[in-house]
Amino acid sequence: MEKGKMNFMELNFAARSENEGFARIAVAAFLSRLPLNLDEMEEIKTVVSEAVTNAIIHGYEEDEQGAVMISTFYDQYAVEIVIEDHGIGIADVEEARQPLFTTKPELERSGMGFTIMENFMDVMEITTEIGRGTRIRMVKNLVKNEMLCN
Amino acid sequence: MEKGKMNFMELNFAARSENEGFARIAVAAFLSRLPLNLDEMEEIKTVVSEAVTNAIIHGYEEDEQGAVMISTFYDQYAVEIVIEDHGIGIADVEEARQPLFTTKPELERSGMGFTIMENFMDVMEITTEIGRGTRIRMVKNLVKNEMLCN
Amino acid sequence: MSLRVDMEAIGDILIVRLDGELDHHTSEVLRSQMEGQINDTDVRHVLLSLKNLHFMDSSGLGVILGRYKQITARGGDMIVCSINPVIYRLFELSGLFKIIKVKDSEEEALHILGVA
Amino acid sequence: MSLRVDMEAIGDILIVRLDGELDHHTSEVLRSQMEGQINDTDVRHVLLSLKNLHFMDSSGLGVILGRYKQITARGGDMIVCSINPVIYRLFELSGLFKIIKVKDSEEEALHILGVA
Ligand SMILES: Nc1ncnc2c1ncn2[C@@H]1O[C@H](COP(=O)(O)OP(=O)(O)O)[C@@H](O)[C@H]1O
Ligand SMILES: Nc1ncnc2c1ncn2[C@@H]1O[C@H](COP(=O)(O)OP(=O)(O)O)[C@@H](O)[C@H]1O
Repeated sequence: MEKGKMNFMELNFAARSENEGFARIAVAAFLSRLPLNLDEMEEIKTVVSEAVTNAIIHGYEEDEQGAVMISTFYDQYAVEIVIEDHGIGIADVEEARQPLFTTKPELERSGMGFTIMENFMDVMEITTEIGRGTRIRMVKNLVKNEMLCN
Repeated sequence: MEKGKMNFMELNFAARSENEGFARIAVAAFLSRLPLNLDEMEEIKTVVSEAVTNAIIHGYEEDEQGAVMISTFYDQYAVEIVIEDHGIGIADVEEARQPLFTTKPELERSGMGFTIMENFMDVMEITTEIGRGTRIRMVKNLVKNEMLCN
Repeated sequence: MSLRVDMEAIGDILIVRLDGELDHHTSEVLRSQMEGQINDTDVRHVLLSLKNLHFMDSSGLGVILGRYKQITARGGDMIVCSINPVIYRLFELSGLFKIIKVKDSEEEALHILGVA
Repeated sequence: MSLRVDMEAIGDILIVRLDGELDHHTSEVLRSQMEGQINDTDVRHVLLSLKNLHFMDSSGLGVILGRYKQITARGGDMIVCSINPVIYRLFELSGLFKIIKVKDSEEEALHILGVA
Protein backbone atom coordinates (compact mmCIF):
# COMPACT_ATOMS: atom_id res chain seq x y z
CA MET A 1 0.00 0.00 0.00
CA GLU A 2 1.17 3.53 -0.79
CA LYS A 3 2.78 5.01 2.29
CA GLY A 4 1.58 8.61 2.08
CA LYS A 5 -2.09 7.84 1.57
CA MET A 6 -2.30 4.93 4.00
CA ASN A 7 -4.04 5.07 7.32
CA PHE A 8 -3.37 2.49 10.05
CA MET A 9 -4.33 1.45 13.55
CA GLU A 10 -3.16 -1.32 15.85
CA LEU A 11 -5.25 -2.59 18.71
CA ASN A 12 -4.18 -4.91 21.52
CA PHE A 13 -6.65 -6.06 24.19
CA ALA A 14 -7.41 -8.64 26.86
CA ALA A 15 -8.77 -11.97 25.55
CA ARG A 16 -12.14 -11.53 27.26
CA SER A 17 -15.42 -12.27 25.53
CA GLU A 18 -16.88 -8.88 26.52
CA ASN A 19 -14.23 -7.28 24.29
CA GLU A 20 -15.61 -8.95 21.13
CA GLY A 21 -18.21 -6.23 20.62
CA PHE A 22 -15.64 -3.52 21.35
CA ALA A 23 -13.28 -4.97 18.71
CA ARG A 24 -16.00 -4.89 16.03
CA ILE A 25 -16.97 -1.28 16.85
CA ALA A 26 -13.35 -0.11 16.90
CA VAL A 27 -12.61 -1.58 13.45
CA ALA A 28 -15.89 -0.26 11.99
CA ALA A 29 -15.24 3.23 13.43
CA PHE A 30 -11.72 3.22 11.98
CA LEU A 31 -13.08 2.33 8.52
CA SER A 32 -16.07 4.68 8.70
CA ARG A 33 -14.72 7.15 6.12
CA LEU A 34 -14.29 4.51 3.43
CA PRO A 35 -16.81 4.01 0.60
CA LEU A 36 -18.19 0.78 2.08
CA ASN A 37 -21.92 0.14 1.99
CA LEU A 38 -23.83 -1.09 5.06
CA ASP A 39 -23.65 -4.76 4.07
CA GLU A 40 -19.90 -4.59 3.42
CA MET A 41 -19.40 -2.96 6.84
CA GLU A 42 -21.48 -5.74 8.44
CA GLU A 43 -19.35 -8.34 6.64
CA ILE A 44 -16.18 -6.77 8.03
CA LYS A 45 -17.65 -6.69 11.56
CA THR A 46 -18.59 -10.35 11.17
CA VAL A 47 -15.11 -11.52 10.12
CA VAL A 48 -13.50 -9.49 12.93
CA SER A 49 -15.89 -11.17 15.37
CA GLU A 50 -15.03 -14.63 13.98
CA ALA A 51 -11.28 -14.21 14.24
CA VAL A 52 -11.35 -12.52 17.67
CA THR A 53 -13.71 -15.20 19.04
CA ASN A 54 -11.41 -17.93 17.70
CA ALA A 55 -8.41 -16.33 19.40
CA ILE A 56 -10.29 -16.24 22.72
CA ILE A 57 -11.93 -19.68 22.60
CA HIS A 58 -9.43 -21.77 20.65
CA GLY A 59 -6.15 -19.83 20.82
CA TYR A 60 -6.26 -19.11 24.56
CA GLU A 61 -8.93 -21.66 25.55
CA GLU A 62 -10.66 -18.88 27.48
CA ASP A 63 -7.63 -17.92 29.57
CA GLU A 64 -8.26 -14.18 29.99
CA GLN A 65 -4.58 -13.43 30.60
CA GLY A 66 -4.04 -13.71 26.83
CA ALA A 67 -4.03 -10.72 24.48
CA VAL A 68 -5.51 -10.35 21.00
CA MET A 69 -3.95 -8.01 18.43
CA ILE A 70 -5.73 -6.41 15.50
CA SER A 71 -3.87 -4.35 12.88
CA THR A 72 -5.81 -2.55 10.19
CA PHE A 73 -4.51 -0.60 7.21
CA TYR A 74 -6.26 1.01 4.29
CA ASP A 75 -5.53 3.10 1.25
CA GLN A 76 -7.79 3.92 -1.70
CA TYR A 77 -7.62 0.36 -3.06
CA ALA A 78 -8.13 -2.04 -0.16
CA VAL A 79 -8.59 -2.71 3.53
CA GLU A 80 -6.24 -5.16 5.25
CA ILE A 81 -7.07 -6.64 8.65
CA VAL A 82 -4.65 -8.86 10.60
CA ILE A 83 -5.83 -10.61 13.78
CA GLU A 84 -3.27 -12.45 15.92
CA ASP A 85 -2.99 -14.41 19.13
CA HIS A 86 -0.07 -16.00 21.00
CA GLY A 87 -2.11 -19.08 21.84
CA ILE A 88 -1.91 -22.81 21.13
CA GLY A 89 -1.83 -22.65 17.31
CA ILE A 90 -3.57 -24.94 14.80
CA ALA A 91 -2.23 -28.46 14.09
CA ASP A 92 -3.96 -29.07 10.74
CA VAL A 93 -4.89 -25.91 8.87
CA GLU A 94 -6.51 -27.69 5.91
CA GLU A 95 -8.85 -29.54 8.23
CA ALA A 96 -9.59 -26.36 10.26
CA ARG A 97 -10.69 -24.54 7.07
CA GLN A 98 -13.36 -27.15 6.24
CA PRO A 99 -16.94 -25.93 6.64
CA LEU A 100 -18.54 -27.33 9.82
CA PHE A 101 -15.20 -28.60 11.21
CA THR A 102 -14.74 -27.73 14.87
CA THR A 103 -12.65 -29.08 17.75
CA LYS A 104 -15.11 -27.67 20.30
CA PRO A 105 -18.55 -29.15 19.50
CA GLU A 106 -19.25 -29.25 23.26
CA LEU A 107 -19.29 -25.43 23.20
CA GLU A 108 -21.86 -25.54 20.37
CA ARG A 109 -19.34 -24.11 17.91
CA SER A 110 -20.65 -24.28 14.35
CA GLY A 111 -17.31 -24.79 12.60
CA MET A 112 -18.23 -22.01 10.15
CA GLY A 113 -15.77 -19.30 11.22
CA PHE A 114 -13.11 -19.78 8.55
CA THR A 115 -15.73 -20.43 5.85
CA ILE A 116 -17.39 -17.08 6.66
CA MET A 117 -14.03 -15.24 6.68
CA GLU A 118 -13.20 -16.73 3.25
CA ASN A 119 -16.57 -15.84 1.78
CA PHE A 120 -16.89 -12.32 3.16
CA MET A 121 -13.35 -11.19 2.31
CA ASP A 122 -11.29 -11.22 -0.91
CA VAL A 123 -8.19 -12.73 0.74
CA MET A 124 -7.99 -14.89 3.89
CA GLU A 125 -4.64 -16.39 4.90
CA ILE A 126 -3.80 -18.39 8.01
CA THR A 127 -0.29 -18.50 9.49
CA THR A 128 0.09 -20.62 12.60
CA GLU A 129 2.62 -22.48 14.71
CA ILE A 130 1.85 -24.97 17.48
CA GLY A 131 2.44 -23.38 20.87
CA ARG A 132 3.23 -19.98 19.35
CA GLY A 133 -0.04 -18.68 18.02
CA THR A 134 -2.14 -17.90 14.98
CA ARG A 135 -2.30 -14.97 12.56
CA ILE A 136 -5.23 -14.38 10.21
CA ARG A 137 -4.66 -11.90 7.36
CA MET A 138 -7.71 -10.70 5.46
CA VAL A 139 -8.12 -8.20 2.62
CA LYS A 140 -11.23 -6.58 1.20
CA ASN A 141 -10.81 -4.74 -2.10
CA LEU A 142 -12.38 -1.31 -2.40
CA VAL A 143 -12.00 -1.12 -6.17
CA LYS A 144 -13.73 -3.57 -8.53
CA ASN A 145 -11.28 -5.90 -10.25
CA GLU A 146 -12.43 -4.82 -13.74
CA MET A 147 -11.27 -1.28 -13.01
CA LEU A 148 -7.78 -2.48 -12.09
CA CYS A 149 -7.50 -4.23 -15.48
CA ASN A 150 -7.88 -1.06 -17.55
CA MET B 1 -5.16 -2.26 39.86
CA GLU B 2 -5.99 -5.86 40.64
CA LYS B 3 -4.67 -8.06 37.86
CA GLY B 4 -7.42 -10.66 37.59
CA LYS B 5 -10.30 -8.22 37.38
CA MET B 6 -8.59 -5.70 35.16
CA ASN B 7 -9.45 -5.16 31.51
CA PHE B 8 -7.06 -3.37 29.15
CA MET B 9 -6.63 -2.19 25.60
CA GLU B 10 -3.85 -0.42 23.75
CA LEU B 11 -4.43 1.53 20.57
CA ASN B 12 -1.82 2.90 18.20
CA PHE B 13 -2.81 4.92 15.13
CA ALA B 14 -1.66 7.40 12.50
CA ALA B 15 -1.54 11.05 13.67
CA ARG B 16 -4.27 12.15 11.24
CA SER B 17 -7.09 14.45 12.27
CA GLU B 18 -9.73 12.10 10.81
CA ASN B 19 -8.69 9.57 13.47
CA GLU B 20 -9.75 11.87 16.35
CA GLY B 21 -13.37 10.71 16.15
CA PHE B 22 -12.29 7.09 15.84
CA ALA B 23 -10.16 7.39 19.01
CA ARG B 24 -13.11 8.74 21.01
CA ILE B 25 -15.46 6.00 19.81
CA ALA B 26 -12.90 3.25 20.49
CA VAL B 27 -12.31 4.38 24.09
CA ALA B 28 -16.05 4.85 24.74
CA ALA B 29 -16.84 1.39 23.29
CA PHE B 30 -14.13 -0.17 25.45
CA LEU B 31 -15.61 1.43 28.58
CA SER B 32 -19.25 0.77 27.65
CA ARG B 33 -19.80 -1.90 30.32
CA LEU B 34 -18.75 0.37 33.17
CA PRO B 35 -21.27 2.15 35.43
CA LEU B 36 -20.62 5.57 33.87
CA ASN B 37 -23.53 7.90 33.18
CA LEU B 38 -23.93 9.71 29.84
CA ASP B 39 -22.25 12.91 31.05
CA GLU B 40 -19.25 11.02 32.48
CA MET B 41 -18.86 9.17 29.16
CA GLU B 42 -18.98 12.52 27.31
CA GLU B 43 -16.33 13.90 29.65
CA ILE B 44 -14.06 10.94 28.89
CA LYS B 45 -14.61 11.35 25.13
CA THR B 46 -13.77 15.05 25.52
CA VAL B 47 -10.46 14.50 27.34
CA VAL B 48 -9.44 11.79 24.82
CA SER B 49 -10.17 14.27 22.04
CA GLU B 50 -8.11 16.99 23.76
CA ALA B 51 -5.03 14.83 24.28
CA VAL B 52 -5.17 13.19 20.82
CA THR B 53 -5.63 16.58 19.13
CA ASN B 54 -2.66 17.98 21.08
CA ALA B 55 -0.48 15.04 19.97
CA ILE B 56 -1.45 15.67 16.32
CA ILE B 57 -1.25 19.49 16.27
CA HIS B 58 1.48 20.25 18.82
CA GLY B 59 3.40 16.99 19.25
CA TYR B 60 3.77 16.19 15.54
CA GLU B 61 2.90 19.65 14.16
CA GLU B 62 0.51 17.92 11.76
CA ASP B 63 3.11 15.53 10.30
CA GLU B 64 0.88 12.52 9.56
CA GLN B 65 3.82 10.09 9.71
CA GLY B 66 3.61 10.28 13.52
CA ALA B 67 1.68 7.78 15.64
CA VAL B 68 -0.49 8.35 18.71
CA MET B 69 -0.80 5.69 21.43
CA ILE B 70 -3.71 5.28 23.82
CA SER B 71 -3.65 2.72 26.65
CA THR B 72 -6.74 2.20 28.77
CA PHE B 73 -7.18 0.05 31.86
CA TYR B 74 -10.05 -0.38 34.24
CA ASP B 75 -11.06 -2.40 37.26
CA GLN B 76 -14.00 -1.90 39.62
CA TYR B 77 -12.46 1.23 41.17
CA ALA B 78 -11.15 3.41 38.36
CA VAL B 79 -10.45 4.02 34.68
CA GLU B 80 -6.93 4.99 33.64
CA ILE B 81 -6.20 6.49 30.22
CA VAL B 82 -2.69 7.21 28.96
CA ILE B 83 -2.17 9.12 25.70
CA GLU B 84 1.34 9.42 24.26
CA ASP B 85 3.19 10.83 21.29
CA HIS B 86 6.83 10.74 20.18
CA GLY B 87 6.72 14.36 19.08
CA ILE B 88 8.49 17.60 20.01
CA GLY B 89 7.69 17.64 23.75
CA ILE B 90 6.75 20.61 25.94
CA ALA B 91 9.39 23.12 27.09
CA ASP B 92 7.49 24.66 30.04
CA VAL B 93 4.80 22.41 31.49
CA GLU B 94 3.61 24.90 34.13
CA GLU B 95 2.99 27.52 31.45
CA ALA B 96 1.29 24.95 29.16
CA ARG B 97 -1.18 24.04 31.92
CA GLN B 98 -2.42 27.63 32.32
CA PRO B 99 -5.96 28.25 31.09
CA LEU B 100 -6.00 30.06 27.72
CA PHE B 101 -2.24 29.52 27.16
CA THR B 102 -1.50 28.32 23.62
CA THR B 103 1.54 28.35 21.36
CA LYS B 104 -0.67 28.13 18.26
CA PRO B 105 -3.09 31.11 18.37
CA GLU B 106 -2.84 31.31 14.56
CA LEU B 107 -4.70 27.97 14.41
CA GLU B 108 -7.45 29.44 16.63
CA ARG B 109 -6.50 27.12 19.50
CA SER B 110 -8.28 28.11 22.69
CA GLY B 111 -5.56 27.07 25.14
CA MET B 112 -8.19 25.22 27.18
CA GLY B 113 -7.13 21.59 26.51
CA PHE B 114 -5.19 20.91 29.74
CA THR B 115 -7.71 22.87 31.85
CA ILE B 116 -10.53 20.66 30.52
CA MET B 117 -8.53 17.46 31.11
CA GLU B 118 -7.84 18.56 34.71
CA ASN B 119 -11.46 19.44 35.38
CA PHE B 120 -13.09 16.42 33.77
CA MET B 121 -10.77 13.80 35.32
CA ASP B 122 -9.69 13.03 38.90
CA VAL B 123 -5.98 12.81 38.02
CA MET B 124 -4.10 14.44 35.12
CA GLU B 125 -0.31 14.12 34.91
CA ILE B 126 2.01 15.32 32.17
CA THR B 127 5.38 13.69 31.49
CA THR B 128 7.34 15.21 28.64
CA GLU B 129 10.85 15.54 27.23
CA ILE B 130 11.94 17.93 24.50
CA GLY B 131 12.44 16.06 21.22
CA ARG B 132 11.19 12.77 22.70
CA GLY B 133 7.50 13.26 23.23
CA THR B 134 4.68 13.73 25.70
CA ARG B 135 2.65 11.36 27.88
CA ILE B 136 -0.64 12.36 29.52
CA ARG B 137 -1.93 10.05 32.27
CA MET B 138 -5.51 10.55 33.43
CA VAL B 139 -7.63 8.68 35.97
CA LYS B 140 -11.37 8.81 36.60
CA ASN B 141 -12.59 7.17 39.80
CA LEU B 142 -15.63 4.91 39.58
CA VAL B 143 -16.22 4.80 43.33
CA LYS B 144 -17.06 7.90 45.38
CA ASN B 145 -14.25 8.93 47.70
CA GLU B 146 -16.51 8.76 50.76
CA MET B 147 -17.02 5.07 50.17
CA LEU B 148 -13.28 4.44 50.11
CA CYS B 149 -12.97 6.09 53.55
CA ASN B 150 -15.27 3.65 55.32
CA MET C 1 -22.95 -4.87 22.39
CA SER C 2 -25.71 -6.64 24.26
CA LEU C 3 -28.61 -8.95 23.51
CA ARG C 4 -32.21 -8.76 24.70
CA VAL C 5 -34.14 -12.03 24.58
CA ASP C 6 -37.91 -11.67 24.62
CA MET C 7 -39.96 -14.90 24.92
CA GLU C 8 -43.71 -15.33 24.44
CA ALA C 9 -45.72 -18.56 24.39
CA ILE C 10 -48.72 -18.88 22.06
CA GLY C 11 -50.25 -22.33 22.61
CA ASP C 12 -47.41 -24.83 22.22
CA ILE C 13 -45.29 -22.37 20.22
CA LEU C 14 -42.43 -20.46 21.86
CA ILE C 15 -41.77 -17.17 20.08
CA VAL C 16 -38.24 -15.91 20.75
CA ARG C 17 -37.49 -12.34 19.64
CA LEU C 18 -33.87 -11.20 19.60
CA ASP C 19 -32.89 -7.55 19.94
CA GLY C 20 -29.26 -6.48 19.74
CA GLU C 21 -26.11 -8.45 18.90
CA LEU C 22 -25.68 -12.23 18.98
CA ASP C 23 -22.02 -13.22 19.28
CA HIS C 24 -19.98 -15.64 21.41
CA HIS C 25 -20.34 -13.37 24.46
CA THR C 26 -24.14 -13.08 24.28
CA SER C 27 -24.88 -16.56 22.87
CA GLU C 28 -24.48 -18.12 26.32
CA VAL C 29 -27.41 -16.06 27.65
CA LEU C 30 -29.60 -17.10 24.73
CA ARG C 31 -28.64 -20.77 25.09
CA SER C 32 -29.43 -21.01 28.79
CA GLN C 33 -32.68 -19.04 28.54
CA MET C 34 -34.05 -21.03 25.60
CA GLU C 35 -32.83 -24.36 26.97
CA GLY C 36 -34.61 -23.73 30.26
CA GLN C 37 -37.83 -22.62 28.60
CA ILE C 38 -37.92 -25.65 26.26
CA ASN C 39 -37.14 -28.10 29.09
CA ASP C 40 -39.46 -26.66 31.75
CA THR C 41 -42.61 -25.99 29.71
CA ASP C 42 -44.62 -28.05 27.19
CA VAL C 43 -43.39 -26.01 24.24
CA ARG C 44 -43.46 -27.97 20.99
CA HIS C 45 -42.33 -25.53 18.28
CA VAL C 46 -39.95 -22.57 18.25
CA LEU C 47 -40.34 -19.43 16.17
CA LEU C 48 -37.18 -17.34 16.20
CA SER C 49 -37.67 -13.72 15.10
CA LEU C 50 -34.48 -11.91 14.04
CA LYS C 51 -36.20 -8.67 13.04
CA ASN C 52 -34.29 -6.55 15.58
CA LEU C 53 -31.08 -8.57 15.52
CA HIS C 54 -28.47 -6.10 14.27
CA PHE C 55 -25.48 -8.43 14.33
CA MET C 56 -24.86 -12.16 14.33
CA ASP C 57 -21.78 -14.31 13.74
CA SER C 58 -21.13 -18.07 13.62
CA SER C 59 -21.53 -18.36 17.41
CA GLY C 60 -25.19 -17.53 16.72
CA LEU C 61 -25.42 -20.32 14.13
CA GLY C 62 -24.10 -22.75 16.75
CA VAL C 63 -26.62 -21.83 19.43
CA ILE C 64 -29.50 -21.86 16.92
CA LEU C 65 -28.48 -25.30 15.61
CA GLY C 66 -28.24 -26.53 19.22
CA ARG C 67 -31.82 -25.41 19.97
CA TYR C 68 -32.99 -26.88 16.64
CA LYS C 69 -31.64 -30.27 17.73
CA GLN C 70 -33.28 -29.88 21.15
CA ILE C 71 -36.73 -29.08 19.76
CA THR C 72 -36.72 -31.66 16.95
CA ALA C 73 -35.64 -34.35 19.46
CA ARG C 74 -39.02 -33.65 21.09
CA GLY C 75 -40.85 -33.98 17.77
CA GLY C 76 -41.22 -30.22 17.30
CA ASP C 77 -40.14 -27.81 14.61
CA MET C 78 -38.21 -24.54 14.34
CA ILE C 79 -38.91 -21.63 12.02
CA VAL C 80 -36.72 -18.51 11.69
CA CYS C 81 -38.14 -15.24 10.37
CA SER C 82 -37.19 -11.66 9.44
CA ILE C 83 -33.52 -12.26 8.60
CA ASN C 84 -31.38 -9.39 7.30
CA PRO C 85 -29.23 -9.92 4.15
CA VAL C 86 -25.83 -10.42 5.83
CA ILE C 87 -27.21 -12.83 8.47
CA TYR C 88 -29.11 -14.60 5.64
CA ARG C 89 -25.77 -15.37 3.97
CA LEU C 90 -24.45 -16.90 7.21
CA PHE C 91 -27.41 -19.32 7.26
CA GLU C 92 -26.91 -20.03 3.57
CA LEU C 93 -23.18 -20.76 3.87
CA SER C 94 -23.78 -23.12 6.79
CA GLY C 95 -26.48 -25.10 5.01
CA LEU C 96 -28.87 -24.47 7.93
CA PHE C 97 -31.67 -23.60 5.48
CA LYS C 98 -31.66 -27.26 4.39
CA ILE C 99 -33.13 -28.15 7.78
CA ILE C 100 -34.57 -24.95 9.25
CA LYS C 101 -37.55 -23.26 7.55
CA VAL C 102 -37.31 -19.53 6.97
CA LYS C 103 -40.17 -17.03 6.55
CA ASP C 104 -40.31 -13.28 5.88
CA SER C 105 -42.46 -12.37 8.87
CA GLU C 106 -43.81 -13.67 12.19
CA GLU C 107 -47.32 -13.81 10.72
CA GLU C 108 -46.26 -16.09 7.85
CA ALA C 109 -44.32 -18.30 10.25
CA LEU C 110 -47.25 -18.61 12.68
CA HIS C 111 -49.46 -19.47 9.72
CA ILE C 112 -47.18 -22.38 8.78
CA LEU C 113 -47.29 -23.60 12.39
CA GLY C 114 -51.09 -23.64 12.20
CA VAL C 115 -51.76 -20.47 14.23
CA ALA C 116 -53.44 -17.26 12.94
CA MET D 1 -17.72 11.63 13.34
CA SER D 2 -18.83 14.39 11.02
CA LEU D 3 -20.38 17.84 11.25
CA ARG D 4 -23.29 19.30 9.31
CA VAL D 5 -23.42 23.09 9.18
CA ASP D 6 -26.80 24.57 8.31
CA MET D 7 -26.95 28.35 7.76
CA GLU D 8 -30.04 30.53 7.43
CA ALA D 9 -30.25 34.33 7.22
CA ILE D 10 -33.15 36.16 8.86
CA GLY D 11 -32.73 39.87 8.19
CA ASP D 12 -29.21 40.76 9.30
CA ILE D 13 -28.97 37.70 11.58
CA LEU D 14 -27.10 34.59 10.49
CA ILE D 15 -28.46 31.47 12.21
CA VAL D 16 -25.90 28.65 12.24
CA ARG D 17 -27.20 25.23 13.31
CA LEU D 18 -24.64 22.52 14.04
CA ASP D 19 -25.46 18.83 13.75
CA GLY D 20 -22.89 16.17 14.70
CA GLU D 21 -19.46 16.49 16.26
CA LEU D 22 -17.29 19.60 16.47
CA ASP D 23 -13.63 18.73 17.01
CA HIS D 24 -10.29 19.80 15.49
CA HIS D 25 -11.02 17.78 12.34
CA THR D 26 -14.44 19.33 11.67
CA SER D 27 -13.74 22.83 13.07
CA GLU D 28 -11.90 23.81 9.88
CA VAL D 29 -15.09 23.29 7.84
CA LEU D 30 -17.10 25.42 10.27
CA ARG D 31 -14.48 28.15 10.33
CA SER D 32 -14.26 28.53 6.56
CA GLN D 33 -18.03 28.36 6.00
CA MET D 34 -18.87 30.92 8.69
CA GLU D 35 -15.97 33.19 7.79
CA GLY D 36 -17.09 33.27 4.16
CA GLN D 37 -20.71 33.93 5.02
CA ILE D 38 -19.85 36.75 7.44
CA ASN D 39 -17.43 38.40 4.99
CA ASP D 40 -19.52 38.06 1.82
CA THR D 41 -22.96 39.10 3.10
CA ASP D 42 -24.26 41.99 5.21
CA VAL D 43 -24.79 39.80 8.26
CA ARG D 44 -24.63 41.72 11.51
CA HIS D 45 -25.39 39.21 14.28
CA VAL D 46 -24.75 35.49 14.66
CA LEU D 47 -27.01 33.01 16.44
CA LEU D 48 -25.30 29.67 16.99
CA SER D 49 -27.66 26.80 17.77
CA LEU D 50 -26.01 23.76 19.39
CA LYS D 51 -29.23 21.77 19.83
CA ASN D 52 -28.06 18.86 17.66
CA LEU D 53 -24.37 19.12 18.50
CA HIS D 54 -23.57 15.80 20.14
CA PHE D 55 -19.91 16.42 20.85
CA MET D 56 -17.61 19.42 21.18
CA ASP D 57 -14.08 19.90 22.53
CA SER D 58 -11.78 22.90 22.97
CA SER D 59 -11.19 23.14 19.21
CA GLY D 60 -14.84 24.17 19.06
CA LEU D 61 -14.27 26.88 21.68
CA GLY D 62 -11.43 28.21 19.52
CA VAL D 63 -13.44 28.48 16.33
CA ILE D 64 -16.45 30.00 18.16
CA LEU D 65 -14.23 32.61 19.83
CA GLY D 66 -12.66 33.36 16.44
CA ARG D 67 -16.10 34.04 14.88
CA TYR D 68 -17.11 36.07 17.94
CA LYS D 69 -14.12 38.36 17.34
CA GLN D 70 -14.97 38.60 13.64
CA ILE D 71 -18.59 39.60 14.21
CA THR D 72 -17.96 42.02 17.09
CA ALA D 73 -15.25 43.74 15.01
CA ARG D 74 -18.13 44.62 12.66
CA GLY D 75 -20.22 45.96 15.51
CA GLY D 76 -22.43 42.88 15.73
CA ASP D 77 -23.22 40.39 18.45
CA MET D 78 -23.16 36.60 18.95
CA ILE D 79 -25.63 34.49 20.91
CA VAL D 80 -25.30 30.76 21.54
CA CYS D 81 -28.34 28.63 22.36
CA SER D 82 -29.43 25.08 23.28
CA ILE D 83 -26.18 23.94 24.92
CA ASN D 84 -25.98 20.45 26.49
CA PRO D 85 -24.56 20.10 30.06
CA VAL D 86 -21.06 18.83 29.17
CA ILE D 87 -20.55 21.44 26.44
CA TYR D 88 -21.94 24.06 28.88
CA ARG D 89 -19.08 23.26 31.26
CA LEU D 90 -16.54 23.80 28.45
CA PHE D 91 -17.92 27.31 27.91
CA GLU D 92 -17.93 27.92 31.64
CA LEU D 93 -14.33 26.78 32.19
CA SER D 94 -13.11 28.97 29.33
CA GLY D 95 -14.87 32.08 30.60
CA LEU D 96 -16.58 32.50 27.20
CA PHE D 97 -19.90 33.21 28.95
CA LYS D 98 -18.40 36.46 30.20
CA ILE D 99 -18.52 37.76 26.63
CA ILE D 100 -20.95 35.56 24.70
CA LYS D 101 -24.66 35.55 25.65
CA VAL D 102 -26.33 32.19 26.08
CA LYS D 103 -30.05 31.36 25.74
CA ASP D 104 -32.06 28.17 26.16
CA SER D 105 -33.72 28.23 22.75
CA GLU D 106 -33.55 29.80 19.28
CA GLU D 107 -36.79 31.68 19.99
CA GLU D 108 -35.42 33.34 23.11
CA ALA D 109 -32.21 34.24 21.31
CA LEU D 110 -34.05 35.75 18.35
CA HIS D 111 -36.16 37.73 20.77
CA ILE D 112 -33.02 39.26 22.32
CA LEU D 113 -31.77 40.18 18.84
CA GLY D 114 -35.05 41.99 18.25
CA VAL D 115 -36.68 39.42 15.95
CA ALA D 116 -39.90 37.46 16.70
N1 LIG E 1 -6.93 -18.75 16.79
C1 LIG E 1 -6.99 -20.10 16.83
N2 LIG E 1 -6.17 -20.82 17.62
C2 LIG E 1 -6.22 -22.16 17.67
N3 LIG E 1 -7.09 -22.90 16.95
C3 LIG E 1 -7.94 -22.26 16.13
C4 LIG E 1 -7.94 -20.84 16.03
N4 LIG E 1 -8.90 -20.49 15.13
C5 LIG E 1 -9.47 -21.62 14.70
N5 LIG E 1 -8.90 -22.70 15.29
C6 LIG E 1 -9.23 -24.13 15.02
O1 LIG E 1 -9.92 -24.21 13.78
C7 LIG E 1 -11.19 -24.80 13.98
C8 LIG E 1 -12.20 -24.23 13.00
O2 LIG E 1 -12.40 -22.86 13.27
P1 LIG E 1 -13.76 -22.16 12.79
O3 LIG E 1 -13.98 -22.46 11.34
O4 LIG E 1 -13.69 -20.73 13.16
O5 LIG E 1 -14.92 -22.90 13.62
P2 LIG E 1 -15.30 -22.87 15.19
O6 LIG E 1 -14.71 -21.65 15.82
O7 LIG E 1 -16.79 -22.84 15.17
O8 LIG E 1 -14.74 -24.13 15.79
C9 LIG E 1 -11.53 -24.56 15.43
O9 LIG E 1 -12.46 -25.49 15.93
C10 LIG E 1 -10.16 -24.69 16.09
O10 LIG E 1 -9.80 -26.04 16.29
N1 LIG F 1 1.35 16.63 22.97
C1 LIG F 1 1.95 17.84 23.00
N2 LIG F 1 3.16 18.03 22.45
C2 LIG F 1 3.76 19.24 22.46
N3 LIG F 1 3.21 20.35 23.02
C3 LIG F 1 1.99 20.22 23.59
C4 LIG F 1 1.32 18.99 23.62
N4 LIG F 1 0.11 19.18 24.27
C5 LIG F 1 0.08 20.47 24.62
N5 LIG F 1 1.21 21.12 24.23
C6 LIG F 1 1.55 22.53 24.48
O1 LIG F 1 0.72 23.01 25.55
C7 LIG F 1 -0.04 24.14 25.13
C8 LIG F 1 -1.38 24.15 25.84
O2 LIG F 1 -2.16 23.02 25.45
P1 LIG F 1 -3.73 23.07 25.59
O3 LIG F 1 -4.08 23.52 26.96
O4 LIG F 1 -4.28 21.75 25.16
O5 LIG F 1 -4.20 24.21 24.57
P2 LIG F 1 -4.20 24.30 22.96
O6 LIG F 1 -4.15 22.91 22.38
O7 LIG F 1 -5.48 24.98 22.64
O8 LIG F 1 -3.00 25.11 22.56
C9 LIG F 1 -0.12 24.00 23.62
O9 LIG F 1 -0.38 25.23 22.98
C10 LIG F 1 1.25 23.42 23.29
O10 LIG F 1 2.24 24.43 23.24
